[in-house]
Amino acid sequence: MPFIPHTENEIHDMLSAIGADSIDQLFDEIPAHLKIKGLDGIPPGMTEMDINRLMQDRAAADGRPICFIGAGSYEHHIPSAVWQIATRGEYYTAYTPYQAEASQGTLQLIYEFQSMMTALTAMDVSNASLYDGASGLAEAVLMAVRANRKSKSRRILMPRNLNPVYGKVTHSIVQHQDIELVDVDFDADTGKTNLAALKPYEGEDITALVISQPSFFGTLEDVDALTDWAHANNILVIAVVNPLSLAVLKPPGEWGEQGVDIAVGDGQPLGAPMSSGGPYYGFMCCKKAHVRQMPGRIVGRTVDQQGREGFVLTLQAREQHIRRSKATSNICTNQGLVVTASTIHMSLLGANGLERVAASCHQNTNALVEKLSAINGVDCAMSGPRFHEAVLKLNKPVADVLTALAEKNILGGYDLSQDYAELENCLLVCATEMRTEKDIALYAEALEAALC
Amino acid sequence: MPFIPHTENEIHDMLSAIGADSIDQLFDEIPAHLKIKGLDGIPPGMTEMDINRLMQDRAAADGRPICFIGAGSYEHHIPSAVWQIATRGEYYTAYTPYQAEASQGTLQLIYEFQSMMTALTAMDVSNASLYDGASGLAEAVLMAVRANRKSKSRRILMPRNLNPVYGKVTHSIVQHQDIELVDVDFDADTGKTNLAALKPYEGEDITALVISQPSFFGTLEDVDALTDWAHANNILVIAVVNPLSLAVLKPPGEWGEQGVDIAVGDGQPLGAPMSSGGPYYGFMCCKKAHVRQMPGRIVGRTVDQQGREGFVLTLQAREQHIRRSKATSNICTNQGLVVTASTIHMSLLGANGLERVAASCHQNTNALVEKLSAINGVDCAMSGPRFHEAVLKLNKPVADVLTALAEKNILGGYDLSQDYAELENCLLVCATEMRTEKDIALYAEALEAALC
Amino acid sequence: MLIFEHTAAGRKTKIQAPETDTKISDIPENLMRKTSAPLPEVSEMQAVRHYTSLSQKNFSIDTHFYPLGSCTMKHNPRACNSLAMLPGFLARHPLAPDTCSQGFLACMYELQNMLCEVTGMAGFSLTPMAGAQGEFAGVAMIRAYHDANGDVERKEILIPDAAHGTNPATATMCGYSVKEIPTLENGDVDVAALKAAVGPQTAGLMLTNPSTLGVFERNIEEIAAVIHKAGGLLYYDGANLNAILGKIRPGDMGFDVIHSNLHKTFSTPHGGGGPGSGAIGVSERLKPFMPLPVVTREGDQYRWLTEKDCPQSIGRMSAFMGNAGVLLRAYVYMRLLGREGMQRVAEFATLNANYMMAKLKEKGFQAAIPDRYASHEFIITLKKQAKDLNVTAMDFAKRLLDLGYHAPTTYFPLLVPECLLIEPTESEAKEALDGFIEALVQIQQEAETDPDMLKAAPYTMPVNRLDEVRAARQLDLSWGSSRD
Amino acid sequence: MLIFEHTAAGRKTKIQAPETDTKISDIPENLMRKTSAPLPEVSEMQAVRHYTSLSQKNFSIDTHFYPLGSCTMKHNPRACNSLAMLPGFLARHPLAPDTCSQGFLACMYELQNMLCEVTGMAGFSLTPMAGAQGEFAGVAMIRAYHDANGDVERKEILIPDAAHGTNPATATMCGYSVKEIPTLENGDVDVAALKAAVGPQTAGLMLTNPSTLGVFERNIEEIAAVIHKAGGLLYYDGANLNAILGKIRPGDMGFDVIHSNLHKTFSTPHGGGGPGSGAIGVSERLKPFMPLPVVTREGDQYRWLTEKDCPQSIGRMSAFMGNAGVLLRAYVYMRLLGREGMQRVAEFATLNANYMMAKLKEKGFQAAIPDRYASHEFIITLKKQAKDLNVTAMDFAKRLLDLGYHAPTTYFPLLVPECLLIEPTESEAKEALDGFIEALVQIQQEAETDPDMLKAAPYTMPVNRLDEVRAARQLDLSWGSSRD
Ligand SMILES: Cc1ncc(COP(=O)(O)O)c(C=O)c1O
Ligand SMILES: Cc1ncc(COP(=O)(O)O)c(C=O)c1O
Repeated sequence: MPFIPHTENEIHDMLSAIGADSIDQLFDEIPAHLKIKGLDGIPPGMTEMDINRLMQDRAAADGRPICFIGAGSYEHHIPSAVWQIATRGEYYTAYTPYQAEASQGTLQLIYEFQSMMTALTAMDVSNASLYDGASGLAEAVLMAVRANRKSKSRRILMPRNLNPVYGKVTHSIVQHQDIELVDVDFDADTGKTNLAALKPYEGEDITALVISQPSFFGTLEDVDALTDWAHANNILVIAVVNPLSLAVLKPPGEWGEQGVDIAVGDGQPLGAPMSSGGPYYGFMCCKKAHVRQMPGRIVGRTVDQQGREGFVLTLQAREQHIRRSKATSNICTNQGLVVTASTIHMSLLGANGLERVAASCHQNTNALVEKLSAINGVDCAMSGPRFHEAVLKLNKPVADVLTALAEKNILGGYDLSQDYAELENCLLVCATEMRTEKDIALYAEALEAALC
Repeated sequence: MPFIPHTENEIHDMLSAIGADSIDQLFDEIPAHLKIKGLDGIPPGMTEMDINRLMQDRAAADGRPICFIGAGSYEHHIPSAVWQIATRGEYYTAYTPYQAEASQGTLQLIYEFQSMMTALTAMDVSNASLYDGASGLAEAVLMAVRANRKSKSRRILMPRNLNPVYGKVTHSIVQHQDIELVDVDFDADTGKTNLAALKPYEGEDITALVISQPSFFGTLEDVDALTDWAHANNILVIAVVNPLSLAVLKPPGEWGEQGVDIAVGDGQPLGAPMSSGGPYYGFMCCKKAHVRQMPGRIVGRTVDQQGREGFVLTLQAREQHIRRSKATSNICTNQGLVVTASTIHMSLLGANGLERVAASCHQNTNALVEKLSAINGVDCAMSGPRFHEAVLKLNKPVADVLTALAEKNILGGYDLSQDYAELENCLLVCATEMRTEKDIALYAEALEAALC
Repeated sequence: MLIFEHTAAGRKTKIQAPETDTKISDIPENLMRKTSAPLPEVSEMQAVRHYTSLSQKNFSIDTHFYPLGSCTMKHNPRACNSLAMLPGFLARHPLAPDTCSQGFLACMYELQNMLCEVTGMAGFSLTPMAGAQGEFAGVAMIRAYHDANGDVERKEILIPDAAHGTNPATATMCGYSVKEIPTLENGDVDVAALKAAVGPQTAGLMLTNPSTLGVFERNIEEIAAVIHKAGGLLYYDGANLNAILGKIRPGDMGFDVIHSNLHKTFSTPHGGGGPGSGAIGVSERLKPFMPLPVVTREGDQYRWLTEKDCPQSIGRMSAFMGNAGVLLRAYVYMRLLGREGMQRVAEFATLNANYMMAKLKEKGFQAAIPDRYASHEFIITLKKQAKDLNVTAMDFAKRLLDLGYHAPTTYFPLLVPECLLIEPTESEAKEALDGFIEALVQIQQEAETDPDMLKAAPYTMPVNRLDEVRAARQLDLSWGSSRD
Repeated sequence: MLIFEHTAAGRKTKIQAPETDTKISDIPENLMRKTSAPLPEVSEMQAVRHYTSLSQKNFSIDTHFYPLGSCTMKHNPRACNSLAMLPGFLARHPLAPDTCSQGFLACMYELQNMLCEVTGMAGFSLTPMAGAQGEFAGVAMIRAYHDANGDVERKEILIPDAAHGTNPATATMCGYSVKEIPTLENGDVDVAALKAAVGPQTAGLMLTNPSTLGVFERNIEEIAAVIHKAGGLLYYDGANLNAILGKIRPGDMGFDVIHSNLHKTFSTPHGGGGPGSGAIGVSERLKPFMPLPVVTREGDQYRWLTEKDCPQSIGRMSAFMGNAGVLLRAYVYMRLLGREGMQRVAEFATLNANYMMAKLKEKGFQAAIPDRYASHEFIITLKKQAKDLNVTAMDFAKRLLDLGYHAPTTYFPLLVPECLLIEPTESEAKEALDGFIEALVQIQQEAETDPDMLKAAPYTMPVNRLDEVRAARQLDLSWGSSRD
């Protein structure tokens, strides 16, 4: 009996302690006609040896293409120590730290994580994580609606240069609460959200403005101007940021005169493998004034009866298990293990390490763009500053090109025409620090072949 | 500075505490003309990301051929839990448990290991490990010379059906101590050591007889008769055994009337991956009477000042750090981590699990032999009972056939003609529990092709 | 000591990042960071030592019996971890084309099907990233269904008072108001009250069965009929399927939608608070509304279904497809167990719970629902101890830590005073259950002889009881803030 | 509790073995086992919990400062472990043909070359499985060399009295008698005594430099000349190269043969007692005698050298090629460090040792060799404390455990009374060294004020001082034996 330790003798003794004749008797309250005999549709059990073979074959079947896709998930180097430690049983198999005294390991680690996220974002406080960046933005929108007491409109300005799936997820999650998500256009030449596009909302009742830095196109927004514009109009600012970029880019806590109100993003670039899309984690930081509107768990430092430092879950009155239908969110389980890994990751890289990773990604993408845009039929689609991702315009539909590249074991990027009618033949590319000169040369060669 | 935590400030402070001007000054006693400037022949350092790529490429370069070689190293299933736990920092980065109070984890584990080995071998005591099976046999020979007070000859009977490299290693190690290793022939039809071959030594002064069960050919010895013959002639018996086989075969402690005196073997089949030949571990068990002649570390159970159970290294007066030139062996570091893994492995499999693994290997090899010997030009070379390995006779030199098979991604076995002139065209094969029907069919197909 | 306190300014660990110059010259100064982020600067060894030592301050399944009710702290087979972390799976970009993803998609497809089979539902989507998100998707589908039928006046969700907090919180997020339904003494839903509450405003009912009181809802068919007759839909909070696996299926009971916490029943690890998976199953009529993406099979090829295929979908819950790594772990677990193994889960989880309840009753403890068999969990109420000895459930819980046992869930469900919700799971051996029972007996004796001692427990943990009030009042939420 | 005590008869964990029938019918009964081996029968969770909890009872580098002299307990980078355990390496059969082994052989070949470079030797064999086996191979080569020259009367090996126990034990195993050479107060070998001892019977000298006293042997050139002039060979016990890496090379000092403990200098883990690697390097004249196998490169192909290529080899030390997994770890470590990194090892190991020595002297502790710079390690002698306060080095060692530090090596080398041999290694930060120094100062104060307390230390470990005499007298070496 895999994973079940009972012996025949023990089963016998236990049943007689219960006073039941059989295990089946314990299920006597289930109406007989609803009881099933078994689960014929499930295959029989396997040994670990057999499942090893099956999974190894399947993992191998998907190959190891050279990846130039970013678009929200990035192939970064992760130190070996990160997951070796994160998967230690004491982290891996613990529950949410409800019994603080028996969970100081996880609690202190989360406190350190919160400290690292506030360090990166230059914000006052951080929570212990949300599911991912996209759902994190949805929570930020809901939070902004609670936090902006001055606004009644529940209207949120959403730039179109935001990762489109972040917009979709936000819509799915906030739509039932009378919240209106308003598209804001980007400048076709630069990919940026211009103040001109915001002009129509000046003086209007707007709850929050979302700013994505970098944008989905990799282009950089004038974050100071946008933030100041919003605050001047009593609009809260929600920053959506790539946390790795914050090693080198101005942190949202310093945008404009006052910094943003809420900063969210996906923690994947900080120690989570791409792994088909998850588990990653969403992080959320905010100004101290808004902390009681935050969703999710928060750890605080305190003292015990003897005055020793210790850590606890705090401000729980915001949460569903206390507040139920009045909670700030329904979130309960979050992404603890990935946060654990990420905290170790950040401590191993340090600020300097993250700066070098960011710079290296940026330089590799620049090199890639230079190399590819030298090819006939390829142009750089957007001008102006960008960070570690870029848009190229091809002389052909992107989908066909990507298929041709995949046959050569290259994942060439993300087809922007899927989401943006105006970006016909536009391809979003990214070369992280993991891409070598050789990788880039292979890409250039394959692209040249695919285009002619 | 990878792995070196010092900051410039700290270096400065430390040097001034020492009263030195520079780190270089600390090396002032090295004669100037011997001092080197650097290590130009060593490549510059790499980042972890770069070494990852290098090693992944190299590991991948060697492919994953389907393995039908045994010959002392066997591809067995190892539960995931085994190495995940063994590589926990507390096991992986601890030293030999000299400070018992701070090493109870490792010490108790070794005590449990010793208990498992005595359970498998039915011997009285076990040590904490030697390097591997081959060097373990050398140590057993030296130990027998010390233990057999009745014998002066230092002559050891070594059956030729023993793994030939075990003979070579034993020779390398014992040759300087006036020990004579005497070959004993095997029966050509059965691969067994017959009593007839021992006849000439009856009544002679012989120190020990080595018995390999199974033999290198997979064939099974009449262990009871051989053991009794030796004891009747005042000869100690050293058993060389595959520990996995002991799940189903008679344990050396029960061979003949009294059981053997020393049992050794290689622990690889109990949780160590093949990994190019090591690290494995040698195990050694013996009768209680001989324990003070044992080489290597031994853990004992005792009590602390409060009467609590605890574990310590014991009988250390045998060892080099106490006895120096009079020690039972020079061994110091042994194979602790592999022993750790192996102990976990045995606890996960249990007796029943090991029995099923052994039976499955045995049945797979039988199936393989049946399938291959049906091919034209292939015969079963030895008759009689065997365990999980077998000798086939081909109609061609084995070396060429193995090359042809390797090109089809199959490691076809071990070429016995390398070591045995009389076994021309003979091939030693093994199919562990990891080999599927499909693997076996592929082999048969490829062999048929190679032979015609 | 915090990792930040091991920092020494100027320490550089050059091994983990490329040796690039950190200079970026093509981004304007005003968009750049001015000073480095104040992250720790430690060596690899310092980080390894710090986080290894910290881990030892946790209780976990791998080290302790952890009978936390409603959380299903069962063994997490180590193979699930190593196979989900095979390099091929870890390196797969979520947007890799289907042609380079057949191995992964095959696992997801089979997982969907196995979940349909164990729950009796018609379709499954794997995208929700925890139970609460699964609930959200489920209730959003209920709403989408009513909307699609033009049935827009249904504004209320009914929820028994024993429900998990996520249920009412979810209903609110979906724009519903919540009406609580009381529970009877015997643990069943008060059907009379339910009938009174139901009406044309009823969008649906969220029910956990077996309930968090640890008993099977005997009137389930009647309840289903009442709701369905009123035009509402039935939501099954399947966070804990451990009690019914292979015994009874929510689909057969008449439920329209169910989420399953794969991090409970299907043994993906809790990781100190996640990641989880709240995969969501639907009956035929809700299929068009499932959240995306979902894997389908065409011929011998697998592919993702998207908005184009499913125009009525409630949309996406995550940037990609949910917690893929968690799903792979659940897949491996289900394949290891197979059909017989799954049924055994329910049998032995139930056996263990009933054995503990019987033994504790024998030792004088009071079960919340003493006359019925428990499901996979059961409740002890210490209200007598609280009254007579002034010793609370919390005191018992803290003292258990000293004796080497994680505490059961305390003070949930809210309707049982001074309660301990105990869930042993099927993977615990009798010896562990007996040890825990003895520990409770010892604490009961201590409560009688030395109640003050219990008030200050635990004694053997890294800290004793922490000042939670101070934590909430004098907020210290990050290293930076405390230095200000 | 032992794992055996968690056993319940009849428990079966069917997941880890094929579902074969255990019946084997083609082997005669008299060769078969009659009853199952009395191994533990536990569930995966029980095993995981048991061995996870046990591990927490160990001090280790990953959890504690571990300044064990002569053992080089430096950080073991985690990348070395994960890369040596890549599936491709683990699955390689040792007898796989060279054509399927080029990736692995390339690593071994480059490792041989890098070891030649750092030691200044002409050839390296990787096969010895620990330092002691490397010593054996080395001394056996010395013997083979003399034998090959017909020089068969050399029957003695000279060894300074500070040497590690493996040196004399090895000489004996190689059939030599041992003559000890005294060490002077200042830590140098007594060259006069050496000259008196050397003669036509001298096969060679085994020397550690820097010696286990933690100082560099200043007369090394004279010593080399003395031995070589007498026709003997020079053996370098290179267990600890940490002090000289990139500074001076044994080959340049005139040594003929050296072993290097890769599990010390090159950071492969000690694993609670191994596995190690005692790779062995030789000068040109000993090359023909190297133990097998050795990797060579021909064109762009690598292959193993065997007896056919090297007829004078001393033969094989292991069934295959030594501890391959350990060698891969050392290879990765050396590539990570590179040439500059290796030199830094010596520099910072030496800086750390000298800093600690200077600080401890300042605090009133007595260094064994106070007037010279230490190498990578140094010795404190507590003979004054023993005499004045009746507190021994062992008492200090045990009390250190309570304060969170592993004890240094005690009572070795034998010639310094009440000694602590302290080796901090380069990977420890100043904060760790300072903490350790403070702990020693605290213990010194305790020794002065409450010496009896120290006698019973440690207090915070799972056990306090264990009865070693009883362990050796009432032998209890296995679970089975104690049940008899
Ligand atoms: C009954 C019940 N419903 C819902 C949930 C919420 O699940 P999650 O924590 O995965 O969001 C839980 C788990 O805490 C639960 O026990
Ligand atoms: C100086 C010295 N020589 C030899 C050895 C023996 O090495 P090993 O333990 O690897 O056999 C050691 C290590 O203990 C040592 O420190």
